[in-house]
Amino acid sequence: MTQDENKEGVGGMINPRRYGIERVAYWLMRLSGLGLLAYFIGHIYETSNILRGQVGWTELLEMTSTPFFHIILSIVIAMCVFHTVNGIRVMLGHGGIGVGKPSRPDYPYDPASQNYRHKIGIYSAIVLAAVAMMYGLAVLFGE
Amino acid sequence: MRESTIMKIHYGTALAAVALVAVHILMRLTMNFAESLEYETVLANYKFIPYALMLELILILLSVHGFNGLRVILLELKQGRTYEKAVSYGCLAAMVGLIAYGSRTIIMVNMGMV
Amino acid sequence: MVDSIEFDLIICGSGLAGLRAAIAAAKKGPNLKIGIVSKLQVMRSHSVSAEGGTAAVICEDEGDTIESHIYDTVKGSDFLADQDVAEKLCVEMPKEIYQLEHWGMPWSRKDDGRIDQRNFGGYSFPRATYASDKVGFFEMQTLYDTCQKYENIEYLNEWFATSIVHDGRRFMGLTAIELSSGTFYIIKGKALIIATGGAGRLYSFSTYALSSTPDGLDMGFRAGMALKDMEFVQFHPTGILPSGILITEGARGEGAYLLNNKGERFMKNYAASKMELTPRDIVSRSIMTEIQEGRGFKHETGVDCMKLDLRHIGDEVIKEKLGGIREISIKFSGVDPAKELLDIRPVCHYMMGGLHTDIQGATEMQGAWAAGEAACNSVHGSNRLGANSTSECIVWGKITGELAVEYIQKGIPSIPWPHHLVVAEEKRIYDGIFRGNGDVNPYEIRQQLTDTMNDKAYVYRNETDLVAGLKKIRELKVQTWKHVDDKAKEYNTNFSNVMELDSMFRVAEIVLIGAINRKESRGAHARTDYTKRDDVNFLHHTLAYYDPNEPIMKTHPVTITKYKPVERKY
Amino acid sequence: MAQVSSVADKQTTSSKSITLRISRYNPEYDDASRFMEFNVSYEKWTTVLEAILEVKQYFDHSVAVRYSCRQATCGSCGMMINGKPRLACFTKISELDSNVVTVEPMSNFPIIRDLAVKFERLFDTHHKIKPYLIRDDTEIESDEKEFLQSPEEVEQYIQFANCIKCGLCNAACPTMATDSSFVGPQALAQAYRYVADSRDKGKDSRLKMIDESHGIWRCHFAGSCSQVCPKGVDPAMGIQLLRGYLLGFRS
Ligand SMILES: Cc1cc2nc3c(=O)[nH]c(=O)nc-3n(C[C@H](O)[C@H](O)[C@H](O)COP(=O)(O)OP(=O)(O)OC[C@H]3O[C@@H](n4cnc5c(N)ncnc54)[C@H](O)[C@@H]3O)c2cc1C
Ligand code: HEM
Ligand code: SF4
Ligand code: F3S
Ligand code: FES
Repeated sequence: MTQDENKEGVGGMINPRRYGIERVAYWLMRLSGLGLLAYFIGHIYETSNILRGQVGWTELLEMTSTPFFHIILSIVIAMCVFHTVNGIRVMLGHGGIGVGKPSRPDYPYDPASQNYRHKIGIYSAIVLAAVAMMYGLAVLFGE
Repeated sequence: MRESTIMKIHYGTALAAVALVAVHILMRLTMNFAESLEYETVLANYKFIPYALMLELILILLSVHGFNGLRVILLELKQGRTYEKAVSYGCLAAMVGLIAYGSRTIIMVNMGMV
Repeated sequence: MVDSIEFDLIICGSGLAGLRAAIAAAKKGPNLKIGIVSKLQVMRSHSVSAEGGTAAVICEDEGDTIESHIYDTVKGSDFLADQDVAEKLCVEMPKEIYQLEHWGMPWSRKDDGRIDQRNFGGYSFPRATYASDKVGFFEMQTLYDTCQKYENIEYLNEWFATSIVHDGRRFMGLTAIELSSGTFYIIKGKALIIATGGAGRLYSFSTYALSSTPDGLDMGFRAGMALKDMEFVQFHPTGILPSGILITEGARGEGAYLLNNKGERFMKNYAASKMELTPRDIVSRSIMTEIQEGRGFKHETGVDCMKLDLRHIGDEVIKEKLGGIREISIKFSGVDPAKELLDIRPVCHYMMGGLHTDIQGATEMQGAWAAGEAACNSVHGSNRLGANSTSECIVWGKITGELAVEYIQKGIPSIPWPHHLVVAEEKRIYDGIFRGNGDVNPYEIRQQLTDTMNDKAYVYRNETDLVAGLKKIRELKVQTWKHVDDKAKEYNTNFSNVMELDSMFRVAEIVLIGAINRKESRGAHARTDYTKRDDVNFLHHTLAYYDPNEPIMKTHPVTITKYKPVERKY
Repeated sequence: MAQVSSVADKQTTSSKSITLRISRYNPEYDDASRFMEFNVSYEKWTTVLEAILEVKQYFDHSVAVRYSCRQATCGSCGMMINGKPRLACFTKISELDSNVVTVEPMSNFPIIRDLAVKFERLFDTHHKIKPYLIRDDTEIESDEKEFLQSPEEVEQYIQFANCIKCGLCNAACPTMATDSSFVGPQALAQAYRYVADSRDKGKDSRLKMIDESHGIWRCHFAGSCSQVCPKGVDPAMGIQLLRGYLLGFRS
C-alpha cells in the first residue's frame, strides 16, 4: 500500500499473529469462499463435458482421477465444510445472535462479542473441515 | 439495489444452498463414489426432472452467492468510482454467464441432446 | 504575505467552554461563520479528564435551594467571589443540566428515571450531577456531537494561536500556526471567545493534561488584558503517585476515607462537620499538616503521601459509580481500590485566576470574551468548590457565545488592518523563538520551572520561598534556552513546546508576585507567615497588566451583595 | 516519571532499560520511514508515552507525537506498539514483556509526521452517522425537565458512549486495511450508541445512512476492533446488533 495512506494492505489484513483465532477465521472464510468459487466454476465446466457423450465424460473422469485432483477435491471438501459451518456462525453473529449484551464495561475490558461461543464455532468449523477432509481422502484413496 | 437487499440475498442463497448441496452430496454418497460418477448414473440423474431442477437451483444460488462474494472482496480491495462500477458489472456479467453456461448443460442433457 | 482566513466569530479553545459557546453561537447566528481554533484536536482537550460532577440545583422538591448553592459557593471562595456572579452561575445551571440531557448526555439516573446527584466537598446538599465518574468526558462528547448538527461551525484542529490582533481597543483577529503544515496564518474575525483553559502545567505535579499550559492566557495578557487572581491555585487533595492523575472528589462523595499512618480519619481534627467533604483547600492543608507532623506515609518513590480508603464502598458500587478511577488506580498505581489503600498527595488542579472579565464574560477588549477556566469572572474567588468548574464553563460558554453573536449582528464598522502587529508577531515567534539560539535544553528549563513552582508555591507558602521561587524563575528566563532544534515545518511540537515555555515564564511570574503581595491566608492561598484572612487590607482581587519588563500589579474590588464576610468554618 | 521528579528521589528505585525503536518519517522530505533506536530506562509504572517524551525531551527534540491527557481519556496517543494498535499512555513498558519496544504510527491513518497521523477521515465518518439525538427539535432544544431514562435503559448504550475516538479500532480492522471508503468500527459503534438510546428517534435515518456499499456490510465480524479498544467499547458487538435491525432479527 502507498505510504501516504499508511494502510496495512492485504499483508496486514491476513497477518494471523495479532488478533487471535477470529482473524484466522476471517481470512479462512475469504480463502475458502474464493476457493469454492474457483472449484464451482471448474465443476460447471467439468460437468458440461457430459454433452460430449460417454467418451468425453470418461476421458474427463480419467483425467481428474489422478492423486493430484483427489487432493484438490479433498481440500475442496474441507473448504466447503469450513465455509458452511463458519458461514452459519458468521450469519448468526451478523444477526446479532450470540454476540453478548451491552453492559457497563469493567476494567480490564473483556469484549463480550469475542466470547467462547464464537470461538467454539470457529474451532469446530476447523475440526469438522479437517475430519471431512480425512474422510474424503480415505474415500478417494481408499479403494 | 440497496446493499442490505444484496446482502440479504447473499445470506438467503447461502442458507438455501446448505440444504440443497447437502442433498446433492448425499446423493453422491448413497452409492460408491466412483460409481456415482459413472456416465450412466450421471446422465440418469440429469434426466430425472426434479433432480435436474435442483441442480439448476443450486447453480443459480451458488453463482449468485459466489460472485457476490467475489464482488465484496474486490470492492474492499481497491476503491474508485470506475473500478467499483467495473467490479459490480463484471461480477454480474460473470454470474449471468456461468448460470447460462451451466443451464445449457442441464437443459441440453434433459432434452436428450446427448 | 501571510495567508489569511476569515470568520465572523472565532472561538479559541475546544474544551467545554469553547464547545458550549460554539453551539450557542451557531444556534443564535445560523448565518455566521464560526471557527473553533484549538491547538488540540476536538475531544482531546483537557476537559475530557473532568471526573466527578457538575454542580446544579435540580432537586428543589427534595429540599435543595439555589440560595444554598450560592452561599456554599461564596463561603467556599472564602468570600472573594463576586456574589452577583456566583448567583448567576447557580441560577443558570439547572437549565443547562436539562439542556445537556436533551442533547444526549448520559447522566447517571435514579431508579425512577430522573437524573441522579452525588455529594461533593463544601456543599450542604448532594448536588453534583454525575455520569459515572467521567462527567467531563461525557459532557465533551455531548457537546461535540451536538456541534455536528451545525454546518456553520468549522474546526481548525491543531492550530496553535500565538497572538491577538487588535487596534488597541477592539479585537480584529488572531495569528496562528497550523501545526500539520507549519504555516503561519492570520485568522480575521469580528469577535473572539477565549476558552483556552487552565494553566496547571506550571506545576510539575499536576492533574492537568500535558497540554494545559498558559499560552492562551499569555496571549490575552500580551494583548493588554488583565490577568486576575492568579495567585490562587487549587491543590486537589487526592492525586495518585507518581503520575499526579486525579482520584475524583466523587470518591469521597461516595464515602471514601482519608487515613493517616495511625489509621485515623484525621479530618475529624480539622473539620469535624464535613470531614472528607470539606472544601479542597482545607483538606489539602490538613493532609500537608499531617505529613509535616509525621503522620504521613512514604510512597515507594520516596514522596510523602497519605492514604485514601475506598474498600468499604464495595467492589460493585466502585465499578458502577467510579469505574474510571478504578481503571486509573489499577493501571497507573497497580492498586485495586476495592482491596487496597491508594497513595495520594495534594496536586495542582485548578487555576481560580484567569483573564479578567465582567459578569458577562466580557474582557477589557471590545469584541473579546473569555469563558471557562481561562476566564476569571470571579465566581470561584480564592477557592473553587468541586463540580463548579464544569458548570462555569457551560454557563459562560453559552452566555459569551450568545453575546458575541449579538455584538456581530449589530454590525461593526471596518477599520484598517494593523499589519505592523502581524509583522511584529512573526518577528517575535520566528526570529525570537524559532530561529533564536541557545544551548540550554528548553525541556530541562521547563522541568526546572515547574519543579520550582511545586517547591515554592505549593499548598503552604511563605515569603522566603516565594521570593526565592521568583528569583529562580527569572534566572531561568535569562538563560539561553530559546532554541528549537527541530527545523522542519510539519507538526513541529518542539516549536510549540518552546512557545508554551515562553508563556509559562510570564504567567509563573504573575502567580508568584501575586502570592508575595497577598500577605494573608485566604482560600487556596495559605501563608505560614500570615496565617489569618485579612479583610481590611486584602478583600480585593489582584490584577496584572503586561509590561515588557515586569507586570504592572493593580487591585480590583470584590462585589458583595447579600453575604457579609464571616469566618469560614466547617 | 517526569511529573514528580521534584518530589521524588530518583535514586531510590531501581532502573531497568529497554531499546525504544521509533519510526521516523516526514512525507515532505523522506521517501520511506526508518527506525531510530534509543536506550531508555524505565520504572514499573513508566508508560510508553513517557518513554517517548523522555526521548523527545532529552535525546531528540524533533520526534513528532500527539498526546494530551496522559490518562487514556483524550484519545490522542494511539499508535502501533510492538505491532499492535494501543494507547501509548495506557501501555506500560513493564507489561509489554520485551526488551525492544517498537512504536510506529497507527495503521490505516495517513502519516503527518513520525507518530502523528491524520484523523480527518475518522472525524468525517463520525460526523456522517449523525451522532446526536434525533427527535422533535422543540423537545430537544428545551431546557425544562429531563427525558426520563431508567438505569437499565442507560445500560443499553453507555458502553458505546465510552468511545474516546482514538481510532485504534480503525487501525486494527481488516477491512480498513484495504478499504479507504469503509465507515469503520468507530463510527458504526457510535451509530449504535445513538440508536440504542431510548431518547433517540432517528433509527431509520441512521440505518439508511450506513446501508451503502462501503457501509456496515463491509464489516465481517472479525472482532479485532473490540480486541484493541482501550475503553471496552466492543464495536464488534454494536455493529452486529445494528445489523440485526437491518436483517430483521431485531426491531
Ligand atoms: C483531572 C481533572 C478533573 C476535574 N474534574 C472536575 C469535576 O469533576 N467537576 C468540575 O466541575 N470540574 C472539574 N475539573 C475542572 C474542569 O475540568 C476544567 O476547569 C474545565 O474542563 C476547563 O475547561 P475549559 O473549556 O475552560 O478548558 P480546556 O478543556 O482546558 O480547553 C482548553 C482549550 O484551549 C485550547 N488552547 C489552549 N491554548 C491554545 C492556543 N495557544 N491556541 C489554540 N488553542 C489553545 C486547547 O487546545 C483546548 O482545546 C477537573 C479538572 C481536572 C484537571
Ligand atoms: C453452502 C453453504 C454456504 C454458506 C452457509 C455460506 C455462507 C457465507 C456467508 C455467511 C458469507 C458472508 C461472509 C461475510 O460476509 O463475512 C459467505 C461469503 C462468501 N461465500 Fe459462501 N457460503 C456457502 C457456500 C459457498 C459456496 C459453495 C461458494 C462458492 C461458490 C461460496 C462463496 C463465497 C464467497 C466468495 C464469499 C465471500 C467471502 C467473504 O466475504 O468473506 N460460498 N458465504
Ligand atoms: S471504539 Fe474504542 S478503539 Fe474505537 S475509537 Fe472508540 S475508544 Fe478507540
Ligand atoms: S474489526 Fe472490522 S470487520 Fe467488523 S468486527 Fe470490527 S469492524
Ligand atoms: S494522551 Fe490522552 S489518551 Fe493517551
